[in-house]
Amino acid sequence: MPIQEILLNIFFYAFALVALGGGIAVAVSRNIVRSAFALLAVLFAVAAMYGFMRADFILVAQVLIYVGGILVLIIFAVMLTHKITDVRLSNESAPGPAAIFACLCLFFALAAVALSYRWERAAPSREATVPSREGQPPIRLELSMTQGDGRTGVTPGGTVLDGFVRCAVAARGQGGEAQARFRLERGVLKESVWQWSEFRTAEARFRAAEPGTRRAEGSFDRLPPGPYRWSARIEDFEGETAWVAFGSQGEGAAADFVSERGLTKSIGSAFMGPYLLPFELVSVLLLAALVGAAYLARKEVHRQG
Amino acid sequence: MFGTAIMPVETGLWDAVLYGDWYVSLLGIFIACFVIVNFIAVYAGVNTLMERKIAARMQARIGPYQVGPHGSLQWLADALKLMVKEDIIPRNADHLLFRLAPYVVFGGSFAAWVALPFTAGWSPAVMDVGILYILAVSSAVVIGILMAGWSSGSKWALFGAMRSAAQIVSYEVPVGITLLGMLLMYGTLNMQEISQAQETGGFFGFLTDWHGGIFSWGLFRHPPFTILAFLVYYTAGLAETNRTPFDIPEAESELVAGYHTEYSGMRFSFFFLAEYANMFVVAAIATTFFLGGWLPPFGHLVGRTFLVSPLLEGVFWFMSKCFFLVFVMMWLRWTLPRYRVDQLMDLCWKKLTPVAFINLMAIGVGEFWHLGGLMLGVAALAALGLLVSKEVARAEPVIQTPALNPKS
Amino acid sequence: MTDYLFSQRPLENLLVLSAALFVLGLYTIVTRKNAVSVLMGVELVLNAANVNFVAFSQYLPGRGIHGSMFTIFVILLAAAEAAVALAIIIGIYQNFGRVDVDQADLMKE
Amino acid sequence: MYFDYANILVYLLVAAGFILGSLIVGRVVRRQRPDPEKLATYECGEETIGTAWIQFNVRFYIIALIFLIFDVEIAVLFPWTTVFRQAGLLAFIEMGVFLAILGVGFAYVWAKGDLEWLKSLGEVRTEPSREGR
Repeated sequence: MPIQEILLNIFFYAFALVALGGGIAVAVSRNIVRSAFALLAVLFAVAAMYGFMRADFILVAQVLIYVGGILVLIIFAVMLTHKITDVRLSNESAPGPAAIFACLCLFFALAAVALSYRWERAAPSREATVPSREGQPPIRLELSMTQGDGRTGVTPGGTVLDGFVRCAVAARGQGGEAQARFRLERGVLKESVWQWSEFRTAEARFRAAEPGTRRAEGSFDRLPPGPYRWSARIEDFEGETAWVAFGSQGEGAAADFVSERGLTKSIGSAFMGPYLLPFELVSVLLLAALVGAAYLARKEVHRQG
Repeated sequence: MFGTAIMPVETGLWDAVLYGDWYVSLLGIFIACFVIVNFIAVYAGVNTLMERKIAARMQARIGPYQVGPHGSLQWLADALKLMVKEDIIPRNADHLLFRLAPYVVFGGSFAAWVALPFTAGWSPAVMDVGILYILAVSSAVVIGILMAGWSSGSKWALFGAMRSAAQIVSYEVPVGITLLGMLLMYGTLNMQEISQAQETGGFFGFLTDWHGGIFSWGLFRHPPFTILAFLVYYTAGLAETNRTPFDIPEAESELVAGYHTEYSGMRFSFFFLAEYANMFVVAAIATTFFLGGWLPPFGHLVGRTFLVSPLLEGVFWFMSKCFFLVFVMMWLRWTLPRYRVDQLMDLCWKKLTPVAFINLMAIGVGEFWHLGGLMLGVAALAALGLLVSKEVARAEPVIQTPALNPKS
Repeated sequence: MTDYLFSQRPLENLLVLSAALFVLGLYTIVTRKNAVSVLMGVELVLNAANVNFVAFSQYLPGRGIHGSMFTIFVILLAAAEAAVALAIIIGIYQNFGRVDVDQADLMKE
Repeated sequence: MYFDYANILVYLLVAAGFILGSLIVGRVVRRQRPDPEKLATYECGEETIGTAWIQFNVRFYIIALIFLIFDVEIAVLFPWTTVFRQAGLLAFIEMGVFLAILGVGFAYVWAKGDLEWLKSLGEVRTEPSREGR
């Protein structure tokens, strides 16, 4: 395994340990303020997990709202709901063996489900048939693409999160030495029409996976944000096939994938698009929470006086 | 020394770590990081000297004079003194949290430095959520302060911490709303791109390709509103760093020293360092959003290579602007008297926040419809002029009486 | 086993972690008497759910950013929930002098 | 993208190492003269009465509450600013509605006096020991 993978794994386990340790401290600490500060560790570790998952906006939202807002509110509430006589700010709990047992059972059930289910990983691929040279049967090509980490597929029209995409072409019924050539086109909006121009090309030799099917993989990295289309063709000593595109072709055709750094823009567009109504409802909810909570808290000020 | 970490604005280098010479990149990170930690320490030390010298100057004193020529090495002596001071953890303290708190406070203010755009194309970390990240990690400081205050087991510390937390979170609201308004013009959260965006443009968005130098900076894009936004941001930022005139949490005459009353020696000095680091972060955000970041003030009128390399030139301009804003903070400390708590909250919620809201709306209108923004700007200028002239006409010498209610 | 420990399977690892967080939160909710602690348990549970949402969104192909959007809405709702719940807890405290959840039934009288 | 996160992580580790290192150096360099008086809580020479963990006034909570609501609002408005130009009129109107609804909330708490820090001034005067309660 490459050292980078090991580093990522170490990173994951370190923060998983922080999260679990913090969670245990929240659950069993006898001192409520210590519980609250243990929650800080959990929230930060979960934020680090979002970083691990490349969800940058969620990372900062987690830190900004949970750590900077909710946790401060919780600590304030702790300070507000304890008497002068509670020397250690005790935090009683009633741990029965039944509770521990039930929770352990639940954990093992959840973990078993998560580990045993075969999560779908590969992206849906697109099949195409191209005419080959005279006298030969047509070649069937299968095109697919994955994120830079090589583990997560990208669907047509999907998003590549860190400017690194791998395109793959698999050819069936093709013999002999061959190589694939990938062509990436970048879209630029000119007078509200997408203009496509060649951006980069890559080559890859076919690796013989099994008799009859061969696979070649080309990778493109450091892609600036924007929409892209890619196409591939197969070249061998005797000639070459036509370009085969992954998505639909034509002047106004949609992009195969969009390169983005981070989630912020996608989230912004989603707020303007499919999540318009929930977004506005959130403002109503916040209004209700503000008015309601201020009302409840204010009552106490008057009673105190 | 930053060679490995220099990258073009539009691409990341993460794949160098994952797929390339990762150890070279890691080494680069460590070196850059080491440099910045030391820079913060030295910067804070020099800042203390600067602050004492400015204070002395304003009070017609000499200030530190014994160590080094004109006292210029006083900060080293101070650092040594802090190092050898006894480290006391009070009997009543919660030992674990008491030891952890400096890490949280210092880490929170230090982590914000990672996203600052020091020069064209070089930040320690070029992040797509740059400014939001800075706001987020800075809010960890609040938790650290509460931790310090509570774990000290002292009433002074706890009062100071609660006040400090209430003040910092309150002033985060005008800061956030103001920055939102500015972001409407830049359309990105990336600190590098924000700086870059101020190279061209100006005048209510009419002039998109104009290299206006200082007039292309965020400060003069939508004149009365962006300037107001700068004032709101700077005031609120000052309050977030708990500096005078907003130093209620550590008001010496009321609360001894606020949340770090019980801390001593080296452990105390980290709160101190964090405060200075925070001042710099506030100044750096103001520089990036309003003063053009690392851009020189005269646009393309003067060639951009009077310093050895364009990268160093960027560092020079960025640092000059930041240090100027930090200097103004010190200046204000010895000029303005302290606010009362109720005045403080009043200023935040009833003045800065509504103004920030109006700014946000006005800049939004201006970016969406340039002519409308211009008309709004003229109207606002007229209203301001009217207000000022009325105030001047009404003004009569008033002898300010000291506050009668020192409570709260 | 090593397949999972040093793995190419971040999704499974994250799911197990979030299951652990969920169970810890549940345990906190069930056993704590103090209402503020119960709220902390709720936050743990919400965080566990958020990790799941984002993991599915990022590691399963073709799901777009809907999982991430859900996470954002959960965080927003958590903020509103915490504000109101803590206001209620403070109200209970002012009335009864304690914030134990098993004493909140005094409100019946 | 991982690069930048790795960067932040390294910076945090070096910062923690910096603190730890200087504390250790300090421990080696300095002299220790333990004294029970030094360990007492600092209260200007007075004997400490009661513990420090006392209960606070609810207005701290109200301020934090209003802050939280606005913090959430600011956090969701940030992605809006990045697409403001492309989305055009729709984004503008949507945000106008969003801000107007929250403006109502702000006006409400203002009108009801929740933004006043000294609303219980009279009470504070009658009970001098209430500072901070």
